[in-house]
Amino acid sequence: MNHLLSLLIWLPVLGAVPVLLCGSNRPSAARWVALLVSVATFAASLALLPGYDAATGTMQLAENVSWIPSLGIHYALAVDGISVALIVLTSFVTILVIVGAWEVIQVKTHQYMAAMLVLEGLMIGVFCATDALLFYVFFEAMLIPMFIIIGVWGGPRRVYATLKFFIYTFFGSIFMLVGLIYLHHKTGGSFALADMAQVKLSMTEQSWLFFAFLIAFAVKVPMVPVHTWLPDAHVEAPTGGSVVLAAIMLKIGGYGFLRFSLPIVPDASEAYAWLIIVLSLLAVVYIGYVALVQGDMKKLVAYSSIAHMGFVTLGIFIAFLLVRETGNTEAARLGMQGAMVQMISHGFISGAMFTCIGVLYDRLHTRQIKDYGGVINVMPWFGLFYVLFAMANSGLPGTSGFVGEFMVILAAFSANPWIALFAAFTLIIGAAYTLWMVKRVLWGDITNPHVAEMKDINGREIFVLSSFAAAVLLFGIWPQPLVHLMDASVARIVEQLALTKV
Amino acid sequence: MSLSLSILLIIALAPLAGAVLAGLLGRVIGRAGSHTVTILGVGIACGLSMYVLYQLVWGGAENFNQDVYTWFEIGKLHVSVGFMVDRLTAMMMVVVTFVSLLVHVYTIGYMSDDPGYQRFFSYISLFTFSMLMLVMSNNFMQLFFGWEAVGLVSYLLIGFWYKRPTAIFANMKAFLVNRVGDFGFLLGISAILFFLNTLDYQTAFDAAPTLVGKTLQITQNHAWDAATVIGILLFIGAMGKSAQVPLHVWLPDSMEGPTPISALIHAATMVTAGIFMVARMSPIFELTDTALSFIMVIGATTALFTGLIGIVQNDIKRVIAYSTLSQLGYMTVALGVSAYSGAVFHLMTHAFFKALLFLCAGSVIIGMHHEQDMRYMGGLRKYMPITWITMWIGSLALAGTPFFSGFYSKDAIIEAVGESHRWGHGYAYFCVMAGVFVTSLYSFRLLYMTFHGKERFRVEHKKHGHGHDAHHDDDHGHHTPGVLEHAPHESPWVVTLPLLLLAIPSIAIGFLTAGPMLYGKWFGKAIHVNEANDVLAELSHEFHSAFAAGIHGFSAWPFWLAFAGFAVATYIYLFNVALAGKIKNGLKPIYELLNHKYWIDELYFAVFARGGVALGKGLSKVGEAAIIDGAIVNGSANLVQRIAGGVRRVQSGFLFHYAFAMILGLILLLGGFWLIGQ
Amino acid sequence: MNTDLLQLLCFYLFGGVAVIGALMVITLRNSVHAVLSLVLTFFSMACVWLLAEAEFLAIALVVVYVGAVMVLFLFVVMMLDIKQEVVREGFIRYLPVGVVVAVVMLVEMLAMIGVRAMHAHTLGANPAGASNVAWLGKALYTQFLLPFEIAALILTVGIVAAVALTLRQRAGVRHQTASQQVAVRATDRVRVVKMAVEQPASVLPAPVVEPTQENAP
Amino acid sequence: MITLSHYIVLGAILFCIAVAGIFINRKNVIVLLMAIELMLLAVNTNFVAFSRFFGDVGGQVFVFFILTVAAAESAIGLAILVLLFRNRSTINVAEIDSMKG
Amino acid sequence: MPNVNDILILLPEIYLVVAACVLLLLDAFLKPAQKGVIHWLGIIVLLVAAWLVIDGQPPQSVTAFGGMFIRDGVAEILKVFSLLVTALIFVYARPYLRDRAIPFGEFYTLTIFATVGILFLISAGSLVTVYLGLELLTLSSYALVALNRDSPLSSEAAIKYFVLGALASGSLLYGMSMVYGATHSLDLATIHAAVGSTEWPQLLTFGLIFMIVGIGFKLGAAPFHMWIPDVYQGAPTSVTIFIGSAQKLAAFAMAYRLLATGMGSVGVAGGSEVLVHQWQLMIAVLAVLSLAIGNLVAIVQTNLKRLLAYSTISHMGYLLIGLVNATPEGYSAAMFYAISYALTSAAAFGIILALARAGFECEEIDDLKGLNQRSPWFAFLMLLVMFSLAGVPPLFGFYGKLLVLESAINAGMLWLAIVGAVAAIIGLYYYLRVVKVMYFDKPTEGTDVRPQSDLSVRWVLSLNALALLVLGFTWGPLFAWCQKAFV
Repeated sequence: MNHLLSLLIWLPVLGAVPVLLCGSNRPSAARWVALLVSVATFAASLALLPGYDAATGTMQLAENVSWIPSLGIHYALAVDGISVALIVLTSFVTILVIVGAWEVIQVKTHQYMAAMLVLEGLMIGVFCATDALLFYVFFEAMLIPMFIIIGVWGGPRRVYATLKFFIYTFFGSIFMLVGLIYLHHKTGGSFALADMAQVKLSMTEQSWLFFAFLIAFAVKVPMVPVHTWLPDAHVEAPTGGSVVLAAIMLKIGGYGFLRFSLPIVPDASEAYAWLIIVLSLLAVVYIGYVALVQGDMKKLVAYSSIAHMGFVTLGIFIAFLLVRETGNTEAARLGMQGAMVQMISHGFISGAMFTCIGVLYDRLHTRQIKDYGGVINVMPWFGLFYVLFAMANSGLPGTSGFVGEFMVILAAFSANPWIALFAAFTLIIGAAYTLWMVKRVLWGDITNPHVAEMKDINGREIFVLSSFAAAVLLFGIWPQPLVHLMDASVARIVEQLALTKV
Repeated sequence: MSLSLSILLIIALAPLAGAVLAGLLGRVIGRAGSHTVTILGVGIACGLSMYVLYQLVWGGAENFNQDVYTWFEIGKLHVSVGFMVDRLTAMMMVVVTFVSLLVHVYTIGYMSDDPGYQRFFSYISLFTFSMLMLVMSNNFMQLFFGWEAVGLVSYLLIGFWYKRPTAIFANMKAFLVNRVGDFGFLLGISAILFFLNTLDYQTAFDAAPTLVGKTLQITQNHAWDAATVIGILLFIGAMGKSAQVPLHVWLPDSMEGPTPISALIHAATMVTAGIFMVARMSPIFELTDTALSFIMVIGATTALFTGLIGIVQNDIKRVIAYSTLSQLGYMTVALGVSAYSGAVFHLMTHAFFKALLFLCAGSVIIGMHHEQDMRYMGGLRKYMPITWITMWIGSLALAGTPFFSGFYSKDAIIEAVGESHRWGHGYAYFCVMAGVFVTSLYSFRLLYMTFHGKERFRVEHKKHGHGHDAHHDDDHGHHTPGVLEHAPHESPWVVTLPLLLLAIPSIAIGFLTAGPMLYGKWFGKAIHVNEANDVLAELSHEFHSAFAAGIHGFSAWPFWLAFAGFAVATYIYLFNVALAGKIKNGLKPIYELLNHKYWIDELYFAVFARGGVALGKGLSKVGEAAIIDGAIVNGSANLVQRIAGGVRRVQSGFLFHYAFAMILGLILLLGGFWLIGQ
Repeated sequence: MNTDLLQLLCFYLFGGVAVIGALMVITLRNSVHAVLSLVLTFFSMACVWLLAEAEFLAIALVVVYVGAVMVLFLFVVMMLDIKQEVVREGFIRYLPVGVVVAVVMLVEMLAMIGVRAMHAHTLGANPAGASNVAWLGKALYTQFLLPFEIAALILTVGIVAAVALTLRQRAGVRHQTASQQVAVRATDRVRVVKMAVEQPASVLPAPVVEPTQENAP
Repeated sequence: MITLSHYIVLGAILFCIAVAGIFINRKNVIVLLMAIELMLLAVNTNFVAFSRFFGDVGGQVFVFFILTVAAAESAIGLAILVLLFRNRSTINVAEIDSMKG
Repeated sequence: MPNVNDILILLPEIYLVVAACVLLLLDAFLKPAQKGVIHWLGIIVLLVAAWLVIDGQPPQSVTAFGGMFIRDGVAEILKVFSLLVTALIFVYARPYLRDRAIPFGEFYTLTIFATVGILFLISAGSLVTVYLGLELLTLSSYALVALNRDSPLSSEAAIKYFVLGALASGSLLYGMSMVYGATHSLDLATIHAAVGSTEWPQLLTFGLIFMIVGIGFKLGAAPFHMWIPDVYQGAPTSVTIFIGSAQKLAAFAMAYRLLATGMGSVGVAGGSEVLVHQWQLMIAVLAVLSLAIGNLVAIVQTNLKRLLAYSTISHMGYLLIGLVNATPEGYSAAMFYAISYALTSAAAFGIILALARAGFECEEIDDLKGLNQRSPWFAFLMLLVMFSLAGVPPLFGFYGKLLVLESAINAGMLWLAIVGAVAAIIGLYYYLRVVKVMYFDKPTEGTDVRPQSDLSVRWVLSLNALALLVLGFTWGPLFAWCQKAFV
């Protein structure tokens, strides 16, 4: 049996122990150990790529150990293409977060690094778990390190933000737990996702289960109107926290829809697809306008994350309209693939955006847009990256930000031109809020004397930003490797959509 | 004989390599290094493009259509990056690389004292790459990539002098307005995928006839013709990029960028991408009269009404900018009457003479030490003879003087409109005819105000116009507005050489190519016109030779309209300068209307910019803060707190209350089960 | 006179007295009176039990409760100096509530008990036979041996607890601790302090407060 | 003729009086203790009656134990009472509310 | 008639009683300086008793003294954990007792007597043994609560506990008398056999309601919970921890014996279906009220002990959800919950004890401010405890919730599961507040909260709290054990 997935989960989690043992007196040791662990994890995650056969799209590299036999709970791990992509994203971003925090986190460095590593392991666990309860355990456990990260190293309103974050998310997931237990009951004592996908459910059951899942994942994604934790959490979180939050944690919501809502309650998902679609479009348009007027850069990017994640949910759920109403599986695959690509790409872009803001914050200790202006004059290299990521954020072709949105809009048109119309509105509003921010921060003459004293990015920051940039450009210019990785898996999911359970 | 992929790759990538080198290593390789690598890159591209054109036209090469690599593949949908090169493409490649090359050379002189020298070269090379990707694409995805990439570079270049508030406002405006067009464009691509299941040009064009009869269900009982929907959506993209009314507002503002950019991007190449695109999509547009009518009306409106604004402008670059708008309108009209070849032909001629005009204007600006207001010029002809002459050439071409290149293209368009029977053709015909007069009027006004008459640059003026093409960090920063400390001078050779090189095609290209390109089915299959719509074929019966056409031109209406414009301009701006002021005062409302560009900018700003921000603030305050966070999130938390506070008071600390609670519980249980038992 | 009727009369008499006594317990102003009322109630109930031929328990009730527990109560009442006026405040105000609740509860209880069905059960032959004590005693030492032992344990706990709680070391009272006395050293008692021959009056140091038992924290 | 119901009703009445005594009493704690004794008396009466009427010895034995426990309970209760009085100089129920909420 | 075999079955209890008496005597004769030995002896006594319980466990359920005493799987598990938890308490309590001059010997002996009461209650096979075991436990507890003799709060708590406890036990007895009247028996097994054929089913319901008051009181379920906050706060923390952990196991046992053994379960032959439904309904009502009141009022607490008291109430609500199921599955879930709660709350109070020192009680939430800076390890332990209480996986507390929710859903009471879920959200808030104070707030000037330096406390406490994490992964065997007990 292959234990690669277990290794990926537990290596960082257990790696946190030596980091903690470094203690507060030896921060640089903690940094190096943490970096070592994260690099090792990344290397291990790269081993997934040759190990995973992308042609079939099945769940592979499975590990299955009975955990609680009497309840049918298994320590069951397996990955398909989507998971692999997300896992690699996770381990990649974690390295950058650790490097990014190198000099920035000066207090309790060891705790910060350890929390990040634990978080990484748990997030990878979420992407691997094929047992619903195991998934839930990882899903919830993840909150603890994040809670600490925001609360300890966050900004002035960190306590409010982190409590809001935790309670919001918990609020969502607890209903999912009830739903999972109900399914456990229905399957006759199995928590395996595969079994849950098989079990017959009446429409009423599906409906409430759908909403149970919806709350859990909608909060995580986040979808309007349960999104307000995100701007607060982002604003108050330290840079690394924001990066992880935006780059990976939000993806878990979309991933959850894919793993739970679609296969387990397909008929209810179809029946309520319109709701999700409306909410997704609302995320694009409504949130776009809200983002436009934010004075805080992080808040702005946080709102833009919500808007971008709207494409993820949109892509996933228009697939229902396409498959069930028009039988257009090709377009459904396109839409869902678009959602997946959007998840990965948003991981890079939002991570990069938050890193950029972190770079500015480290120098001027403010995130207010009005405090900046003319940054390009003193930080030209930074400006290069900032513009690149801003463009990626507004979906410029050639950057990965374009690919997913492009696919989703294409597919949405096939479902209903009106959906595509509202979705495509992001081209305008997305560019508007991003570029307006760029204009006020980067361009112009220096008005704040403190800006004039800012130093351009150092080698460490260049490393982090150029890593992000490489990823953003690579998948913008050539998304095929990514698409190929996930394509067969997406096709399988789309096939499942057609099967009714009633 | 066929074209090889490697040549095309070199064409596309050589400018990119130059851009990357100059951009990332600019400091290392220095100024000279930067302009050398970029010029080398573009030069290679230009030379090879010419070779490609030669092969296609004379070498007997077949059209090229091949994928380079798979962009993504999902099920049956295969999206690639690839090249499609036929005569249309090849012509565009030559125009793009040639103008670009000249602009590169010109820039050496124009930007010589700018600290962003390397950056600038990097940008324009990047632009060349983007534009080549756009025109060479063999599929819609790549087209959109190039489409947006040129938009990005345009954004960067308009805001090149990023310290200037007007520049960074203009670049954002340009990007956003373009995005509005792209919005439609992307939906158009979506529609193509929906109806034709492909993003590949050739496949799509082959399948285009199947669109006939297909409809798109828009509402419950409303269905639109598929081709019309596609056509209009795609054209919305073209409206953005080619600055058609009402999305034209960004182009005049884009003059905030350095002048070479105005020549290259905002006159010769990028803004014509929309025209190219529609011509490229002719197999689809040919299926829909409705969309073509729409295109024609929009184009006609643009042609006339933006030209009118040009008359009242004082900034030398803005006049040319409005002229560009107007000419783009002409091209669009040509598209609207199915005279795609005419549009593309005008695109080409326009590229040369408009680039020439802009570069001349740039030369003037250099000579005037970065003064752009024509009211402070006059009489420059003796200081800047080469610029003066070449600008005259450009203006004559623009005005449509027979035998000049502009004549052939514009005349063909006007006549094609006359031949057309499409809905709205009357309006279009009026507009293009009137436009001829207007064009001539503002062209010669510009010439007279700049090069002739009194020398006004030595007079101290109290007020000073905006729109200085001042350099980022120039040494002229201290000069008093309107007063030149040094006399104007002719520009260096790197500036004048491109002028001369552009003057040649401005004069001759029309004469040489009008026959085959316009009437000779030169483009072959690249442009598809239904026989019923083929107005140029109608005209071709009357066309015998370019020379004959030129002679015939003198007796046609357009020439006399243009001459009228010339006469009026000459009278007012050369002989009776005071009259201009009188007319201005006499026709105050009209002047104001034109001077404020029909208040469209103000309207947009109020509705979209202010309105958007106000809407955002409102949503932010009401939706986010008050309703979701305030009422629902914190509200429920507060509610819980309040209930908790209430319940807490039951725990009074008194023993008898505790006992009472227990007994109450007992009594209620008893009562409940008693009732259940009954 | 019919014995049944006599029994019934006795029952009503003793029962009535017990109820009245009980009411007095919870209403009387004076605690001593309340205790005495409780004694009355116990006596009456003992009689009622006797009517049910539970002789041993009736006696035990009188002996244990009246003889021991109630005396204990009286002791405590006497021992604690309680102000009678204060403790009666507000009594009348809450009485109606109490009466209502009690009556409601009683009605519910009686309704659920099903008094009518129980009416059918009349006193039959005494299962204990002649000796109630033997009957009980035998059960106690055979069938109920374990509970009996536990009850013993409970009494032990009662003793331990009562002692543990009420035993106290008064703060003011000095008592000998032999081990401390033996372990004492001279230096703890006497300290020889070197002082200057003359001391300026102005720089008198503040008196050092030695820690004592009273002011120790 | 004395029936079972007589005893049970009597027990119920005593129980209710005891219960009422506990919560309407806002005077001293001793009365509370006495009310508890009353309550136990009611229970005992029930047991005695059931035991007698159904001829099962268990009920009466149970009463025996209840009496025993009640004695121990009183002892502890009174000890606590004494302690309370020592600490607070009052046994007024209405004054003992330093912990609440 | 009792015989030797009966004695053997009771061996752990007998041993414990003897040991308690020995300790009592020892205490009387030891000099103050030597009394520390009682502490170690007490721990050893308890551990030996636990060993005796496991070692002498008969393969099948057996009874002694004519059914008065049951020794079955349930008894084994509950006894082992009560003894272990009590041993933990002894470890944690020592420095606290020492610093406050609380009578040392009395604390240990009374606690052991109370533990004996717990053991009897757990094994009770008859209404008499239930009652006597309960009284042995509660009488000792009354005394323990009042043990801090000079504290007004302590005696106030004791008097409240006493009066309400007596009221509850009076009610329980009244209910028992009615059940006795309806079934003519005190033996739980016999009662179970008779409830189906009684001539007065309504009398049974009536008696059941009164017994529920007693059960609810012991568990601390609303609305019979009023004593909990005051007693938790007023009692010496070393006693609170006992009431808050080991006694919950006893309360569960009492509920299980009276309701399941006595009144019957779903799908078990004999018994009365109507009656089972009735007690299920009553328990469900209590569960909902407990969840609501416990969680709501906990939000507004500022005192840590009070907060934990309200948290107990809500946890008892979850435990009751498990009971509602009225099947072996539900019982095992509830028992698992009780065990997990006992372990977690022992650790929670243990930390409070460890942070207290002479003259300082560390029971306000604000006292924990900035604990992460002063003692990261203890802050981490408290974090584990709080998240376990809140039911956040992968900590132990989560699985208890999982199981009880599962049993509610299996019983077809989805609504109850949803109530449980909503309550968990509200509950989360106040646990997070504690974590927040420890990790995010700056320490208050002037206070210096540092953990006890006592090594045994540190180690055992660390083990206890880390067990919550470790058991989060390895709870399977424990749960299997619980399940086996009810088969």
